Amino acid sequence: PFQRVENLTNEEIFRFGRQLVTPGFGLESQLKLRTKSFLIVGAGGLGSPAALYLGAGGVGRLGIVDQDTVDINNLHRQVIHTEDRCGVNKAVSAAMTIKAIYPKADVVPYAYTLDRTNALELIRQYDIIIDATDNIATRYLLSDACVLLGKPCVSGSALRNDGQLTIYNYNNGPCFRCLHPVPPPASAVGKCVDNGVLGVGKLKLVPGVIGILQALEAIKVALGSPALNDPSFLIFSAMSNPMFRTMKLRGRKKECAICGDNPTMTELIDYVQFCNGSANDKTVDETIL
Amino acid sequence: PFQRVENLTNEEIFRFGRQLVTPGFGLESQLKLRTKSFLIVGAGGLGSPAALYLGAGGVGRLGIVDQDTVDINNLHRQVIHTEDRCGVNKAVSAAMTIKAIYPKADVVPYAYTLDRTNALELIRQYDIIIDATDNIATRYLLSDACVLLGKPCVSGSALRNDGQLTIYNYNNGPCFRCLHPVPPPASAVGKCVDNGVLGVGKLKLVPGVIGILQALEAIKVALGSPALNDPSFLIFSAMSNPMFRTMKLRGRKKECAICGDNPTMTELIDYVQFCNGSANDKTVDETIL
Amino acid sequence: MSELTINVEFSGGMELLFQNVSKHTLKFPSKNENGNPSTLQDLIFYIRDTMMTEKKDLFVEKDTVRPGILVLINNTDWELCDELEYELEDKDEIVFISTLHGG
Amino acid sequence: MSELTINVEFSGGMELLFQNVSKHTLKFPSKNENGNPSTLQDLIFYIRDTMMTEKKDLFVEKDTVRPGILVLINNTDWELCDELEYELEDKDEIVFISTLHGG
Ligand SMILES: [Zn+2]
Ligand SMILES: [Zn+2]
Repeated sequence: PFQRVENLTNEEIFRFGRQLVTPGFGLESQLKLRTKSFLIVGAGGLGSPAALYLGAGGVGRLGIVDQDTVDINNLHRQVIHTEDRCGVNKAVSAAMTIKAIYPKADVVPYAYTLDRTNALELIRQYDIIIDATDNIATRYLLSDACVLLGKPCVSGSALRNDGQLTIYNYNNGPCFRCLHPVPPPASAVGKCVDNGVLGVGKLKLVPGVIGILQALEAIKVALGSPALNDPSFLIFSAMSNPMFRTMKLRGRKKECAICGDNPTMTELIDYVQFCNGSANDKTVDETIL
Repeated sequence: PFQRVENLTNEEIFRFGRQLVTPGFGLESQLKLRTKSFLIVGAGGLGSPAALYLGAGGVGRLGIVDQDTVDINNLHRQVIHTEDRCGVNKAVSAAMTIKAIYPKADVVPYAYTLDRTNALELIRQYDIIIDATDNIATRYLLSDACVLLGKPCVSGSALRNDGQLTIYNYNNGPCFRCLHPVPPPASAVGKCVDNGVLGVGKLKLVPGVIGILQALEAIKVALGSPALNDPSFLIFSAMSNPMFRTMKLRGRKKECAICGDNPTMTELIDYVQFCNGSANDKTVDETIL
Repeated sequence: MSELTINVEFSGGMELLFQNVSKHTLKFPSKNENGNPSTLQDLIFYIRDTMMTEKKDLFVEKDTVRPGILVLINNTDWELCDELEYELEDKDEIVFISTLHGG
Repeated sequence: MSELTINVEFSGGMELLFQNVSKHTLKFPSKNENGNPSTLQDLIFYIRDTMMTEKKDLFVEKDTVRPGILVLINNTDWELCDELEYELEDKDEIVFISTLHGG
């Protein structure tokens, strides 16, 4: 189990805060990071930069979950992996890169699929959860598990040239289910909308932008930043000007089935069934550029 | 010299665009990237993610300039480097990481300082310049050189919890000198303003966010994206809500000394002297977190 | 005033249902056919009936937007306004955004 | 109207000159002492004279902001408006931003 420390070592101070002559708020903040554990679910396009920056940044413990193996045609945007690790589990590969940057990093790879049978047990061990997955069923699973365990869930998503970022179940803000009590029709998820559309070249960088912002938001949660006092939802459109739009988001809904005042859900459910098939319908990976 | 290709190889199509069944606009865009060369000046906090994503993404050629060597207490935010490369030149180290992701990447490290004697010769060889440097003298140097050679300059900067991003000398937009005909007083650059202020913990992730957005803007330049038709200036405040603000920027100024209608400057100058000492006054690296 | 200018934007893939055009400026009557102030629901029906020829079910389900679409009224979640009953004002900016699940 | 509400924001380190507070809401007379509409220059002098006690040279130099500061009027570069001569309007949002050079 993760052991919380009382102080930074001199080596950590040197590495993460050497330039700060007076040990003021900066070192306290670094210590807050050091005493927190982060779980990234997904080591693909979103999880790669999130893991790189959190892992290199001196957090207490970083868990990384992914059942997939590194594939040559993911490397262009999953930049934590390398070509000679094709076939290696992505969580393991991500941990290797982090160790090369910071050998003393406490990184734990989990080379399996998170599902209703194992999610609670794993999430319980971490303070801050980062949803870097790629399908709606797992998004419901993670949000529900975070509600049941009282953990904040930093959620990022990306498709084509668009990305979205928000924090669920934090500071009296909404959970995923508050926003989406009912899953969208399977036909609206993933490929169907895309058919036949010749858009501008799809930008591989979109998950990268959202993933690094997920790391930032997770750190702000760890620090208790007042910038997170009001729930908000960041909308990124890589090919628009302006690229970013921030939406003021609803709070927790009293009538929410899981985080509401009288929840009807008290345990995890079958999310594939709940999402009515759109679960397995993973986002079509037709990104190019 | 960089050889422009006519087509992507099958291996490149497999790697960068396998999922695109019909070779439509996507592959054309990938070919545009493949036929363009990018020069990143600086392989530190901004240059690390920019180099990772451009290098892994299949651009034609990527040049990386940096005279510094990898240092253990930069690794937390310069995530393209690894601990066992401490002491190695940063441009060389960045190229090594890119090669591990994509062995066929055409990456050229330049392990020296860019200055008035060598800047034109190097910049002439590249199509798109990325300013990922850390001091104002070099920013004037790069912008001026880009104007003299007719190259766009994707400029990013970061300090404390703030970052800024714009493209100079592109699409009839301004150059750095249009915005700043006169350099700021040395006392306003870097450390003086900071003295004694105990802010919220400084966020190491800020250069990461700006750097990856620089890669994105550079790609949009390569593609000729209409999203860049109007000059704009992105302002990032990691600890504010909203985090991003987009400013509508002035166009090229007719009276600009170098890009104006009657330029008085036709060659590079002594930028250290021009910036009156603020040149050597590199931004104080007191980031923590 | 008898006519409102409403800026409508589609994002997150919604624009693909509208000839891949994100931003639309509409002239919209300030009163609906019942003589009441026009609401967001009136706007949604107008969009469905006049701006779409197919795949209407990817935008509207029953009397509201389909599950998975967030609606912003001047950059604020419509749940913080009056949702369907919100009375449109001149120069309002209404964004329909499909939430994304990819990674 | 005799008084304008002006939202002033300092960014890019400028806020450090103002007790590290970024956002300020000011009540500002709509006419200056000459009886003319208040301008951005009036606002800059007001900020210098009433909101700063030291390091004024890091904000103002001669009759304008010091080199290195960009000014935004409602998210637009002030050079696209009338710079110092811009006549303030109620609810204007004025941002003073120090350009950054670090990396
Ligand atoms: Zn809820
Ligand atoms: Zn110029």
